[in-house]
Amino acid sequence: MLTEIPILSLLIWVPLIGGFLVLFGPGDKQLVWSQRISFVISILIILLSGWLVYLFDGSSGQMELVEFARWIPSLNINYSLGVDGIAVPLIVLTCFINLLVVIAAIGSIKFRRAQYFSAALVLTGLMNGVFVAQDAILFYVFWEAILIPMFLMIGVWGGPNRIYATIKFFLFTFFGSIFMLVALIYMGSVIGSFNIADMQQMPLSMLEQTIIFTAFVAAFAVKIPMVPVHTWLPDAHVEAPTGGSVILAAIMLKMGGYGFLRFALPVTPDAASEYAWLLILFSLIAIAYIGFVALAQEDMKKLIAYSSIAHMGFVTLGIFIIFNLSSLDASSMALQGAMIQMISHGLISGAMFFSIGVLYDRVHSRNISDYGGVINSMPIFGALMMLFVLANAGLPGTSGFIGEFFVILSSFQADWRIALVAGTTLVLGAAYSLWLYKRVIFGKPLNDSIERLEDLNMREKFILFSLAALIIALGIYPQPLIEIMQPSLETLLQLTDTKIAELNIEGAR
Amino acid sequence: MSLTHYLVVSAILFAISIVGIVVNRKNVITLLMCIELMLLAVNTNFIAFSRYLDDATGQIFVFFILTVAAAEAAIGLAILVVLFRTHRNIEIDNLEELKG
Amino acid sequence: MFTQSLATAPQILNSVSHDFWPLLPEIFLLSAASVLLLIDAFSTDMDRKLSYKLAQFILLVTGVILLFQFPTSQDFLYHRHFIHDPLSATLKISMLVLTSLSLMFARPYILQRRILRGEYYLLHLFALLGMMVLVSGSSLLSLYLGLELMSLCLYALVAMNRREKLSSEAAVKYFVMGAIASGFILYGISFVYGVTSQIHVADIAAYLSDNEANLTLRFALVFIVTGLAFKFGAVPFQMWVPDVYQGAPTSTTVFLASVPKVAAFGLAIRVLVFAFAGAIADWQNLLIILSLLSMVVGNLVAIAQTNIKRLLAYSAIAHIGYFLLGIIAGNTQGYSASLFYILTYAITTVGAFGCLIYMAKGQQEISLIDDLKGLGQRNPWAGLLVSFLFLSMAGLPPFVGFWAKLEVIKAVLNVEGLIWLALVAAFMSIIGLFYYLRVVKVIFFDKAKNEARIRAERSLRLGLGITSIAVIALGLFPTQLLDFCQKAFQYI
Amino acid sequence: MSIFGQLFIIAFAPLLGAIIAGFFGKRIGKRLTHRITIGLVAISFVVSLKIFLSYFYGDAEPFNQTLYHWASFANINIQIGFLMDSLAAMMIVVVTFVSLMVHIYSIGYMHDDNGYQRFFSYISLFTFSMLMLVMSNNFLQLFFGWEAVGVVSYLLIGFWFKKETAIFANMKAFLVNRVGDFGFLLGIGGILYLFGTLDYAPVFEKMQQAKVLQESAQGALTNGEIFKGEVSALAAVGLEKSFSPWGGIEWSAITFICICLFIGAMGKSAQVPLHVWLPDSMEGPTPISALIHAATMVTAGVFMVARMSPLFEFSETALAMVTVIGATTALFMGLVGIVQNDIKRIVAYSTLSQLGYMVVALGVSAYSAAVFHLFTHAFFKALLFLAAGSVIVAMHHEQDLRKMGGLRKQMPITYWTSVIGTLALIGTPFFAGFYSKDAIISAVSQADGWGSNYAYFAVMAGVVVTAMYSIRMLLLVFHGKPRMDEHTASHLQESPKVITYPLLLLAIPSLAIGWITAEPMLIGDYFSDAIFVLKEHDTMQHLSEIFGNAWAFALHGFVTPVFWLLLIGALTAWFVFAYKPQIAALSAKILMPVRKILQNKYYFDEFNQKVFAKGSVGLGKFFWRYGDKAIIDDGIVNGSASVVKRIANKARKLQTGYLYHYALVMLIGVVALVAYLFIRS
Amino acid sequence: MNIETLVFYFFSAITIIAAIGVISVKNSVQAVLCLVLAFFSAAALWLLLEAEFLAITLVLVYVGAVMVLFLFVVMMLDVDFAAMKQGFAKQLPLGLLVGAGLFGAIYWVIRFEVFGSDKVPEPAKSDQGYSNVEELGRLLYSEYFYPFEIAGVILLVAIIAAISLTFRGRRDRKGQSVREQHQVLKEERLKIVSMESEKPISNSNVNREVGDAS
Repeated sequence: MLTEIPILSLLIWVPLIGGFLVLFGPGDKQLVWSQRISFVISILIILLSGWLVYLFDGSSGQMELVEFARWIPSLNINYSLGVDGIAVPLIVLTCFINLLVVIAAIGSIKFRRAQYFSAALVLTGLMNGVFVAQDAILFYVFWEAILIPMFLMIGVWGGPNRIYATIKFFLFTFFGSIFMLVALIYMGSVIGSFNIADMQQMPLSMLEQTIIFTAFVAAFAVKIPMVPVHTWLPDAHVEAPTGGSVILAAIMLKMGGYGFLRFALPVTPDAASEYAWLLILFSLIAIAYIGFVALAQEDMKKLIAYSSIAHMGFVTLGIFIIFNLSSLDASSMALQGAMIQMISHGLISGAMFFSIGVLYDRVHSRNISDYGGVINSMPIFGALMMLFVLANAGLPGTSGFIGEFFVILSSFQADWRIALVAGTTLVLGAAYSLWLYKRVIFGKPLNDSIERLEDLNMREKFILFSLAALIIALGIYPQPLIEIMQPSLETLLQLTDTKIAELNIEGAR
Repeated sequence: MSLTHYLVVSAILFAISIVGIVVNRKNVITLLMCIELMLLAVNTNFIAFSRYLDDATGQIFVFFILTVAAAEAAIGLAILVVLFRTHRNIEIDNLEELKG
Repeated sequence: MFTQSLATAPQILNSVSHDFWPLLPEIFLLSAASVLLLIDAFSTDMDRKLSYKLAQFILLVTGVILLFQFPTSQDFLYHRHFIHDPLSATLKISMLVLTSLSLMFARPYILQRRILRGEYYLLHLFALLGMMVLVSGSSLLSLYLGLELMSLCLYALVAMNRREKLSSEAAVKYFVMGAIASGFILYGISFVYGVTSQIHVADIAAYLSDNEANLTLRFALVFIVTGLAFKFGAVPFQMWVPDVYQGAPTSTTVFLASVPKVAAFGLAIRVLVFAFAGAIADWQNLLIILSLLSMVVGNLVAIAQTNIKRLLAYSAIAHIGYFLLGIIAGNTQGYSASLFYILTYAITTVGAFGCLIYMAKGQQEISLIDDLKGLGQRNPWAGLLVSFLFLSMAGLPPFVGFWAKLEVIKAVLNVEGLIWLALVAAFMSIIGLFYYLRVVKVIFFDKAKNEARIRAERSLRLGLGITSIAVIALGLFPTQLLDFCQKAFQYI
Repeated sequence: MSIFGQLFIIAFAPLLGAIIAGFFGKRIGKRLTHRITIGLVAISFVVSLKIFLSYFYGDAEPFNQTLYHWASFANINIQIGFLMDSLAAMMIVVVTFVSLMVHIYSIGYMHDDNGYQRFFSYISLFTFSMLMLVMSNNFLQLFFGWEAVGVVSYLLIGFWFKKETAIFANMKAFLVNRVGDFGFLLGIGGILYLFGTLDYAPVFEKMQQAKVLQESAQGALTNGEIFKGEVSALAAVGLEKSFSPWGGIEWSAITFICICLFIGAMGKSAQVPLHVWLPDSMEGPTPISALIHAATMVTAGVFMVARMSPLFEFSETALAMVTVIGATTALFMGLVGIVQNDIKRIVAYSTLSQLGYMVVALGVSAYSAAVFHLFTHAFFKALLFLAAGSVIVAMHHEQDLRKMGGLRKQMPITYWTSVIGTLALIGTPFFAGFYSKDAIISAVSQADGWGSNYAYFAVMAGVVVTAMYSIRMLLLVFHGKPRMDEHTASHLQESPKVITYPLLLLAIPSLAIGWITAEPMLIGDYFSDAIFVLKEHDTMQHLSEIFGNAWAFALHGFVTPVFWLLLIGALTAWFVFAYKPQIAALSAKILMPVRKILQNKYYFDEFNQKVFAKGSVGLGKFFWRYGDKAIIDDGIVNGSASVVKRIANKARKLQTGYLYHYALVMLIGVVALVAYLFIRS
Repeated sequence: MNIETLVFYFFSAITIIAAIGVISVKNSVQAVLCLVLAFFSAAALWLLLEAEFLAITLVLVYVGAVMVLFLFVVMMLDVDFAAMKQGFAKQLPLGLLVGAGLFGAIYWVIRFEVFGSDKVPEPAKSDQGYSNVEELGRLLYSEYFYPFEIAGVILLVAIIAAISLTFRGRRDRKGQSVREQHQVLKEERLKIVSMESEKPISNSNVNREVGDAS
């Protein structure tokens, strides 16, 4: 009986409606009301996501828990939801991060707090929507709608240069996705359906594929973000409030990777394989070039933002390297690597941004040079931050390692030189992470105020410890996650392969 | 006389009215008159066609155009009066506060 | 002389027995407006509260009548000067609703200014009547008359704020340009008549189905399209738009920017589709140029604006570019997409201009974008709703503007060889987004100069609420409106 | 208890200790903390010893079992598990024993430190990591342990995080190690590429097949068979893949993998040029210098190469590289040791040099000699470090040799244990170091691979150098006149028991372990289940011919040139530094340029600092400023925005406000449309 | 050349010359008179085309009413025509160019090959008993009753609009509106104007705000 309940819809609509409920607090008690409501809803959706994992079978690699309702019959656009092994972990991550963001906001957001909660919850609902939508237009609606609360979040609660940052963020992402919209509409009007599964089965000529693939790349590459369309990210991250940065880094970037897997590979596999070299090239540039750029940063958030770009380079590398791989093993490993990298980066970058938020709340500066010797007054924080920094540098035993490991290993199967360049992250990642740590945490206390910093409070401890636990747990035992994803990834690979094969047969004819 | 003769006359009138609108920087009244000229050209066209097609519709159309033109002139002049009251002149060159 | 017409005269006279039921909305509107004119003339109430209420009531009744006689077929009536079909009814209902909304915004606005109250409402009603005639005109004559009726009222409405310099300047510009445009249309019509000897759209269509569109006819078409483009405000016939939008009293702008666009759509369909379906390739090409230029110029110049009304005006020009995409597609799907676009745009733009009235304090008007500063702070809900309007214009989901854009892009993608136009449209919407975002930015992120909460009339709040909630509601559930728009074209 | 259970205890007992100490240390207090951690490490040691003995005497079979599946999908199955064989058994006993000693020693050494509990947590964690490394049965876990020890080393070097030099050194250590790991990871990638698995067993099995083929081929070679060397044998088992890094150069996959793996080993085992972190790592507390930077972690590279001997055996190129690098490290790092004045740094350079010896041994396929040297070295080098620590404590954290002298009277235990350690280090017959070092030298002398002549020279010269710096240190610290200030001198006393006991306990194996274990380990078949040598590489053959037994071998040691070299070195040191210190000053003047180079450690640090550190930050800044900011942001993004704005402002001017212009535009529009129509038709 | 041709050319020439006069004379009164002349001669042309009713209507309604209205307004507005700028000559080339282009385009579609007498022959002259007025009247009240009604509304609107725009009766005077008084804001009552102390208010100052706004 319980399985009858539309859990995917709940995952979208509970936070969305909750987000609006938060705003309707009774006048004088609005703050308390908003805190309570948003906390309750956050817990609720975590339970829902746990339940989702429970209900999810995942062995078939097909969409499960499918929901379907006619939405716009005249355009054949439907409210159609479903999850596979690729989406489930991302949803869980989203719900989890949401709770942390809400908790963190209680302490660090000083004004318009109800609205902030509202934005966070709405974002969560929309992001869940992106991951469960099985209709291309529904997907797009969620995809674009996300920009609005994020825009407000950065613009209202952001730093001094927030307006430039938020508009840049908005325009960049819109720039990418509008062309995707054209591509989706094109496909939808050719096959008369916007169902993603139908699009994946759709036969497309090479020219069409190339154009559509370009559109997809424009959308997803901006989101993920890939070099050279990455420059919105450092700005947005730097200016966003902690929660905004966390959501941005932990989940919104993943939407790009998710898009590649859901659309670019299965819909336009030939174009993808044709241009995979280009994307691999850009991924490698992201890894190496951005690694150096991160090294030069003086702003903590910017540094982490750049490191995010470099880490996302592994996601795109993992995704597009599969076209140079011949065996299922290697391709699975590459995709697993990409997916795990996404999840893990969600945790690690989230943790990093929370950590910086912790510092920022106390010192009100993001400049590395304003810190030094924090560990003297904040030992627990220092220890946790050490873990996050190391995880960021891809230390085995933390989740940050697995994705990079898999991607490097599988790209070695394609060409060892790719692995060579990708491997530079081992050095560069460690360099910028540890140098950051050295300058901020280690050393003698820089000044009196640093010496008097208070260590983590309960809220912060909860956030950082739970992230740390997940990072380590995933690093030590990723198999459960891998098991959830593997059938879906195999389905994806098959779909991609068969389509390539079909076109070749047609071409041969 | 062929139809073309009449059409050419009306075309010349039409062109003159257009030239008048484009080159005129004096006052708005001239503009209104140019518009009247333009309508005259149109009407001549209609009547010429009506005659050569042996069909009354054209003349009916002209009848209505004349009616509308009268109404238009009335409103145009009323606006002109309003303009004069606010600007104390009716120079076209002065109508440039709205731009960009 | 006139042997042909004389020969048919007895038959004509015999068929005079008409059913006036389809014309009832217009008849009612006209009579009621005339009655209102009388009542108004003898009213002593400075505020003309009664006139306003009666005007809204008239609209309501007209709407009810329209709903009752919603046609299920396509009939050419009254010697085929009038067409009674779902499209006309659809457009009329939409225009009624939009007019009613505009009046909600107009009332508080004119109350605070020395604008003649009663006549102001009356002119709205007459303009509406003109538009109703226009959208169900089925001969070039009735179309022309409807157009003129509408235009004359609009000229007057623009000039209604008689003390205002800008207002009269705008009126002169609007009038002169409008008169030139109708001169062009007439000149075009004269050639159409000269070539086909017909003025009924059906007859022209019949002529075109038998004959190739010759050069003269195409030439005439250019003139007619020019006139249409002028009414829409498509580039390069858009010059009046920003000036008039800015100079006109804001309440007039609300009306001017929304309802006539819908009517012009009706005109375009009647002329291009009903009459010139045979010359589709020709007007398609013309419209492609217009659409392209409108999107580019509208969006580009809007960026440079600091005046909010001008910004909206340029954005209107850009929107016309998108809107034309649907007509360019040249099929019912495209037309209904365009209809959907223009309806949703009209609703949105009513709200957007209405927000300026909402923000205005006494006689101080909102003119600069910066004047919107802190709306989100002073009244968060209003800020949010207004932002929705602007984001909807930018075509972002989940607002209705998204579906509009989706529809027209879909329509144009279905046309062979026009993918590039869809891509241009997509690209220009990025530029468009930039200035809409700037407005939202001002509303939400900038500090208010004056932190007082905004006091606003109930009708304003109502109007703003209706439009912005419609923008969301239609964004989430566009099906009904989409179907509504599609049904309008079921007999074409 | 099953072997698996025992292994489990060995590995996870220290982890438990680390967790307890780390999370609850503050709450349970210092005493309980060290008791728990020491207890747990002791348990681990005892079990290790049991297992070692079962291999040493009991001839136990290799044991390989999966703990859990870390990641398995498609046909890939990556697991966490334990492989126990003679090599691992030896390693765990070394690790747990030294670790235990260091734990105990730290009670005294770290007594007053604020981070007492943290320290114990770290060293227990280190023990765990190192055990995971050595007991791994697959490359993933190897890499995990590899990195984990690196991290703990990082944490421990920077243990005194207020000290700028310490936190610089630890970052340097980690980063340099990361360069090695980079190679290591590529090597693992190559393994997966070549073998399709990350487990040892299938890899070694395949190599075993290749070995059999190879050896049979050599038999067949005389009969004119087509097998030609290793490549054909590899081809026979399907491992003939090759890479072409650039141009026409082709590397066989095995060579590539071995080189990559060895780069990893270079990082961890501090081989030139990735050695730079080790001397700096002396910024950490001395016990960890003993544990990590002398006895265990730094030998991980040696261990790994020995473990991978089946692979290395099939790559002459890689072996040659190993030889040359090892030889260079052995000689040149030893030379630097001579001019150092910091007591810990001398030991550190000595460690570098000894690691070089081990690596040379690896390079000449004398894996057992290398591992045996690792084994003996662990004891005496840990002893030396701990002794140095004892001295440092006594000297109130003064590490400069020039301020010491004559300590033997006040610190007899430290002195005598140091003497034992030093004698073992320089390879005095009967001491532990003798057996291992002589075995290496003998193996190198037998080698005929590329670079082996150079290696032979280096190891022989290294003997002199080793003797020189060792004796010099011993003399300067414990003999001669005291050179410290009054205050220090008056407080000089022997260290407490928790410090001296470990010294004594370490002195015993330094003295005797070689004598006991040399025979089975060097010439016996102790390592036969783990180490794999091709017949033509069997450089240990000669040793087994001359070895006889441990006693005889030691006696034989007195008559080899090695011993004379050793004597020369020792006497020179005595003569120069103790008997006639003027000569030292004189020679310093004469050999100024050399000395300067040595004192600056061949300018490696300067080079790295300027080129790599500054260079990459500079490059980063350059990329950021010109790539991200100038080209992408200001150029493309903001540039296009401003172009659009400029166009917009221009276009805006077209709206002049004049009616006649409006009409004109409209008219032009009409004319243009008409013209367009005419042109089209 | 028959008389008809002569008449055509004569009146055509007058019409065109008068039209040119409309756009070129300086004085608006003269321009209106030129326009009247143009209408007269055009009416003559219409007579040639046998549109007697419309020709008469043009003279009666247009010349008699509309043009008089024009004159009336011209006089009433008391415009200082002498002061008006005369940019005529400067703009003329451009205007002529565009006008010529437009005319060229139009001529291309109406040229003799298209509408010449060989293509569209002149229909026979109508009979003696034919009444143009009757014919049009019949059509207007039958076939065109619907447009006719609308035309009526248009005239009504014109009346309303013209009156409400120009009307300056009592309603525009200051009466008391309680509502307005209640609504008045401080800003409306009190306007603080920052003025420079010496310079008289120049046009640019007044326009500044608008200039900024645009």
